[in-house]
Amino acid sequence: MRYSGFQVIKQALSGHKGWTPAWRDPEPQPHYDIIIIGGGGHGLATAYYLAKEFGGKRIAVLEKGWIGGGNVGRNTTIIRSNYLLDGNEPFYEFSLKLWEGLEQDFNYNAMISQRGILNLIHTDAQRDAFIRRGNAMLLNGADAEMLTTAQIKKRYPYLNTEDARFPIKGGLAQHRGGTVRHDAVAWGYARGADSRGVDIIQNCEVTGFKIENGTVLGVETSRGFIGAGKVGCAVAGSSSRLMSKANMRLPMESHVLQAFVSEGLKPVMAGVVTFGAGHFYCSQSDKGGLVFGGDLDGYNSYAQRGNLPVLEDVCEGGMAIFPAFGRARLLRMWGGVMDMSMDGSPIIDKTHIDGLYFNGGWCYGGFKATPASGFCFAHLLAKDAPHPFATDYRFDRFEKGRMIDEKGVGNQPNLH
Amino acid sequence: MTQKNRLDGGQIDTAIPMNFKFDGKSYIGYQGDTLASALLANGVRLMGRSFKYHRPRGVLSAGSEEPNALVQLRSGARQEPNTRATTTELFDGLVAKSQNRLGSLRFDAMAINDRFSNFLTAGFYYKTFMWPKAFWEKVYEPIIRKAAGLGSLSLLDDPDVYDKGFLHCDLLVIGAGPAGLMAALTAGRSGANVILADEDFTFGGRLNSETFGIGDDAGAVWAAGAVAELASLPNVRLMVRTTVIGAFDHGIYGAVERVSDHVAVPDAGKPRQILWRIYTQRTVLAAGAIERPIAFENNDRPGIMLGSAIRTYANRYGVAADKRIAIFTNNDDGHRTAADLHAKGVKIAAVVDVRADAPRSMDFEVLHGQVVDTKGRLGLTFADVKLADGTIRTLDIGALGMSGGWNPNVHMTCHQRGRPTWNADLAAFVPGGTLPDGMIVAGAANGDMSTAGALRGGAQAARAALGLKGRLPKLPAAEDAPVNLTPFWYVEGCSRAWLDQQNDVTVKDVKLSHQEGFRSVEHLKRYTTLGMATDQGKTSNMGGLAIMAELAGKTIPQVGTTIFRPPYTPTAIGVLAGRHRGQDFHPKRLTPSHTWAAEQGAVFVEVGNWMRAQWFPKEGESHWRESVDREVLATRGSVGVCDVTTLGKIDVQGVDSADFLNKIYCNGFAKLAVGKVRYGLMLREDGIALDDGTAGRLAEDHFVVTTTTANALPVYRHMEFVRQCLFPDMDVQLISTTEAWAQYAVAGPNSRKLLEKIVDQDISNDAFPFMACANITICGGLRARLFRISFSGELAFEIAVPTAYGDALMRKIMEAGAEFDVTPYGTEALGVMRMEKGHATGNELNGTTSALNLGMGRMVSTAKDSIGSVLSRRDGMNAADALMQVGIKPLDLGDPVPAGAHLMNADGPVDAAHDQGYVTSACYSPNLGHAIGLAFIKDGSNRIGEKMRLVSPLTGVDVAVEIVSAHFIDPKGERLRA
Amino acid sequence: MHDLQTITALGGATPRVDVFNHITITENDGVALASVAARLGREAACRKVLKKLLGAVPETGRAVLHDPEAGFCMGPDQWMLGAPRVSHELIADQLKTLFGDNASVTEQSGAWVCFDITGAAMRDMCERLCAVPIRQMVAGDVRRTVIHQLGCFVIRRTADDHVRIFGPRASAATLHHALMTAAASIA
Amino acid sequence: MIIDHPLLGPRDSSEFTYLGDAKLIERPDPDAETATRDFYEYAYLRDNPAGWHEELWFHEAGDRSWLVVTRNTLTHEISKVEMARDVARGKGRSK
Repeated sequence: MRYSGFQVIKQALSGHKGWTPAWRDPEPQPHYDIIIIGGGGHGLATAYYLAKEFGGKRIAVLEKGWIGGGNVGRNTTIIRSNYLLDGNEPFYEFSLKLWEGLEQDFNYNAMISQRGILNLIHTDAQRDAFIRRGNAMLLNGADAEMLTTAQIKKRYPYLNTEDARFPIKGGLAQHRGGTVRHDAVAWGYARGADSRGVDIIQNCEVTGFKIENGTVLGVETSRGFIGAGKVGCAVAGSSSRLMSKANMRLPMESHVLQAFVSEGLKPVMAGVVTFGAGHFYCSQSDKGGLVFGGDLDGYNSYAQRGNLPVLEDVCEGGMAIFPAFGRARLLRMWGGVMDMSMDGSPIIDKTHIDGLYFNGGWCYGGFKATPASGFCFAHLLAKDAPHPFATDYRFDRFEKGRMIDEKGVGNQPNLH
Repeated sequence: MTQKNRLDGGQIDTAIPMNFKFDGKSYIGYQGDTLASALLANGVRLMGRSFKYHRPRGVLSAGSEEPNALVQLRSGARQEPNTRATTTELFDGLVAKSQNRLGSLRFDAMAINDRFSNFLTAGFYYKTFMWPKAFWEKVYEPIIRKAAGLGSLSLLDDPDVYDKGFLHCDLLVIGAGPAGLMAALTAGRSGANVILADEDFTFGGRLNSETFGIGDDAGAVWAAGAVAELASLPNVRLMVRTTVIGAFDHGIYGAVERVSDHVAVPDAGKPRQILWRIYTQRTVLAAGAIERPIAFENNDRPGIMLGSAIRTYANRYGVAADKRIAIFTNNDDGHRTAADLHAKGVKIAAVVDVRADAPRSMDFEVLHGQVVDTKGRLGLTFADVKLADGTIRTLDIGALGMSGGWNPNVHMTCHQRGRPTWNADLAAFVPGGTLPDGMIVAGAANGDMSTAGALRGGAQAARAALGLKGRLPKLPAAEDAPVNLTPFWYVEGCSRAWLDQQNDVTVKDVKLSHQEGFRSVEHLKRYTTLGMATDQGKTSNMGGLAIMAELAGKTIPQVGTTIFRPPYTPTAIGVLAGRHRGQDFHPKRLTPSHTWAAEQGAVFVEVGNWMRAQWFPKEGESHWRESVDREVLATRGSVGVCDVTTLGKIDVQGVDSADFLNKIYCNGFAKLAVGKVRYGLMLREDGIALDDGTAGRLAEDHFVVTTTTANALPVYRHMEFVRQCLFPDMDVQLISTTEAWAQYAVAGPNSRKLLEKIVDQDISNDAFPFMACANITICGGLRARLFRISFSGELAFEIAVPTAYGDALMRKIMEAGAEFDVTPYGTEALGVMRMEKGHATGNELNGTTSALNLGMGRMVSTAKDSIGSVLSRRDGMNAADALMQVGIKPLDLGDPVPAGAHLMNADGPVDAAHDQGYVTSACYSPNLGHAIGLAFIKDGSNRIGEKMRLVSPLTGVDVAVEIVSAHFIDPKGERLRA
Repeated sequence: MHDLQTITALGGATPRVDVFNHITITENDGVALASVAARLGREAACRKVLKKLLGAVPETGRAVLHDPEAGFCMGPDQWMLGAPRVSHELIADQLKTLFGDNASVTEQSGAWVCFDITGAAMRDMCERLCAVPIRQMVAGDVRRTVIHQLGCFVIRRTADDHVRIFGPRASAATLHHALMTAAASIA
Repeated sequence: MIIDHPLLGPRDSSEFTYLGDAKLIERPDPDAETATRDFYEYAYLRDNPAGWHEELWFHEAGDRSWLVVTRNTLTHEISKVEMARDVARGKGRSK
């Protein structure tokens, strides 16, 4: 069924009787050409693009719980392409361009709204680094603008510029950055993939791989063995757990990142603001909640919850730049399990096992990357060659000494 | 002004009247009232509007679970949006406004949404607003955003202060109802350290809302007695107005004490609220239970509330919800409400019970039936009751109590891995799964619904928690009625029956969600927004679950439980930040010469929490560049002095110190002679530069290592890691001495002459050559350290004295240097001089640069093992076109050289694919008379003399430059050896 | 003899004293400090010297409040020793001669600011500052903890209402400000 | 979280700085034939288990000890805390 304003009115007038399920609930087939493990944003997007762009047939997405229940449903919904390094910026700009046409593409309103993202600058060294970054963005065909404190004050008059411990010396803005209704991304891709014949199989946990002389033949699941020509893994924070079933150790740690939302407030923030001198970033949802976050808790964790010190640290950062938020109330806090890689950049690559492909290591850049990640992973699965924008996301870059380290903190995942 | 619904009795003090304003109209309430009870007393039922349809809203509850009666409390900078009227203590002069309305509360223009509700069903927005593409951001979204949210922030800085605090106890008791009080008494009498916290402003919990007794007293009287006894125990801390917001790992709880929210303005110096971090061994959760509503057509009108709330308003606050009241119930508790109100002389129109075998009463009529619809635009006027025989009976009432049974308050049990389990007798979830460390649940929160059960449960929980032996002491007699309930969630065939009253989620929406395949709890919540309101679904989730279960042909537990997340109730961001805002956000570090520098009018800049003098403006200097240029020229011309105390200093002692430094630095230190200093480069194990600095050898077994200001901490941590984890048997002792010594760089051709006037020893070039170091004395005896090192490239020394003498030494240097016109210089001049010499700093050591990139590839000794040496040999880090540090000068000497600009080949495309490198740092060199820069470019060492294009599209720069050696001044280094 | 004058950590010529209801905050400028770390394999010998000097070896989490020298344990085989500055300005040199090759001695006098908190509300105030279990601490108990993001030593002195706080000297002003606000909010 | 320091007793984890997998103690032999490969695996590859995990914590705001903490990454339960220096010696590390 095609969604439209007309459809909504038509259904309303006929008592909403005509709405059908957004996606089917099929039984697993014995064999698929391609199985995608992970019904999160990246997995669903991969299946969607495989079916839509690469003529993929007989594709299944296996999800151990309910689709969209992982990081795509528990993030702070920001999209942007303000990266520095050659290996990253073209990929994230590709992703942002895909976001820009996504809703019409998959016929679902994910409320993509490009109200801009602003990185505040507090020191001269930071300005130098942001100028280098802004230039890299422009040289890659993305948008970037250096704003003066006065220009920033005009957008956010209540920003603390008077009594700031770290004075604001300007900011790097990307006006095409913004936010998206995160759940809708998973649902939109699922619906789009389903309508193109992809089987989305929920409550189907992969318990092992069937691998014979170096080739993957399928997966063992909680619902029995399912054969496959190719298997693509896109399970974010669970990557190490899953790949260990294929005896692989990954350059990766799983860490919890907390996110926070306030009670609904009348609009005060247009775009996204990030505060580099502290650990705080914030935007306001279309429902009115201030959606904010900061640093990782910092220790390996698979528990989708964090602790007090980070909550306090984040709110301290918030009060440092937005002292007017003091009387807004935190409504809910939660955590997501991040696949933190050793250089802060992802991996989209074949494994040493024929037919087994991997997508992960997104750190907390995963949500904004969803479309490009799905597209490039689909490309790799379909053509057995990396997509031009994802050529550097290789497993062997660490052994070869070709890290893509935006933050420059080295093999210390919790600092990326 | 008469309070038309005020009854006799209750825990309010009619001797203390209080004036307050709601939506500009003045009312009077009493000490002990909440804003909600006072408004009800004054006959005000309409208090707000719902989120989506802007339906009229009144109070639903009498507690912190309230989803409807949210107001904007106070005004000006203290304005608080979304404040629950039901928990707001009345104070004299209180001002509140209703929220989420366009126009007045009575005539809200946005109420038009209700007319179109049929089009605005769950998730409708996902299906439309997509065409034309541009319209989403230009038209649709602005309209949607305008409608977003409930209350407003003032957008003025929060004028109040917040504290943080830390408490330790053996037992934390959460909730001071019968179970909590009994637990605290049991534990307190045993001598254990107890904290009893309750969110309410009086202890007692439900006992304050009920009429039945404990022992020979009324429940509330017994509670007061218990509190009095607890207050007399030194080992018990009573925390009223304190909400425990979350259970975190290993027995750490967050709690917010509202110190000043019940007064107009906090006393001077006193916090508005305090965030307590409570460390406890054991916890008794006695958070009680929350009554649930019943879904029927138009069950959301002002006047329709929880039966228990009506009882609370009558018994505790002496307020009748209205003059004509009916109850709609599926259990005996509804009848209790009717009985209490009847006893207070309030007319009970009827008790409508879904059960055929419902108890009868002499005092009021009990109807076997269901409420099928209601009327009343801004407040309930009529309710239609469908009787068992199918006939409709219309009740003329202003208030209707809903009693759907009670949900144990399991919120806090879910904060870690607890997953509630289903209890069929209560038709409710009770605590289950793995509870937070050391937590025991007691009373109604544990499904023990009678008062006697609560007392018993509280006592037993405390005894279990503390491992108390002996037999349970006799407990006072109390009501022990069994729960008598027939599960009933919604009236057959209802459609616009509200489940989530704040977010306007109705039975119809849940049905649609099911129809479209959003059937798991998580999908239901996210698709319909059920339970996403400010009460986190405390009053709405169960109804939604029950309906979804029926539609899916499953049991409620099969559909799933709903997990609660911290905080227990919404918590001010201000209190979570505490004192850490404004200038107090981070600590400041001041150097020993700070006072002196301030006297000179220095401009300070932040570096790693240090406040460093950036430059020292002189009379008549209008631009910072004038000051910096003067400082640079004066230093290179004669002598300058700079406070370098902020550099990290680490004292390394022990027999194996030299071997240890050999591991830490990629270059060799074993053979460094005593009395000498050497530059050293530290790598991370991945071969990337971690930090650089110098190490001076004061004795065979004693080195002083310096780090960059910003890296002092990580470098010390790294050294301790290498010492303790990698080479545990090396005899090495480390301690930071960064703040123990005040250190000044004295640089320039006249630096030696100046210091000779201060230093007691011979520091001639022969006695104290370049890279010498020594313990010395100055001014006739003060212990000091002298290093002949140079960052500026001039003849230079760094001299250190114990910190307390730092101020005196700086003044002494200025005095002794007067004849050489000694010039203090700040970090800017320091930066200019180091760039003129091509020295790397933070901008170059950016975490991605190897020794090779810095042109120090050869420094990485292959003769010995050091941290990072192996991995720095990887191909990728030794590529032929690896970035190399070079110098940059503009071809047209008037052109700028901005840091952050990228280098392109002189002829050729300007884009990322053809990027050759970038400028790391840049400045104007007053000595050379033009801008200079340090840059990393591909294969840099082989491109000296090459003409290139320097572009910064972001800042509009595009100039021709030449690649030159990074050593702009004195490349042979003759000056520093002079 | 030299003529250089010291200033206090708060920058004054003389120490600062602030008096509130039930709380007095006194900047203590009179303590000379040096750290002593046992050399590898010389731990026993090092402890022997400590015992001779202080009458007892400060064990983990404890201080020996001895006169004129006192000391507390900083970490494994590492101690901080203090004495009146007037008599022990050269404490590091004096200790070096005492310990010889048995320990590494480092002057610390300039690295710390010292505040004495006294008064009936001392415990309430500590609860607003840091996570030490102040009500359980007895005389001679020492805790290293964090106050306003600053690593500090908290030492329960002999008097029942007295606690001593050593904090990083460069942040003396920040620490003092934190003490003042805490004192004001419990006053 | 609370880390029960072997010498100091229970301390709030916010006093500590986290490094990661305790295998970082087992620095490979730099002179081995396979040194480059060994160091790559040492520096970059992790088991990253969902369950018990031995990890390194530094008592930054305490006694500056490095600790090996055995912690469950699913539940955050801590079963063992040791001085890293002892663990390192136990693994045969010396000078």
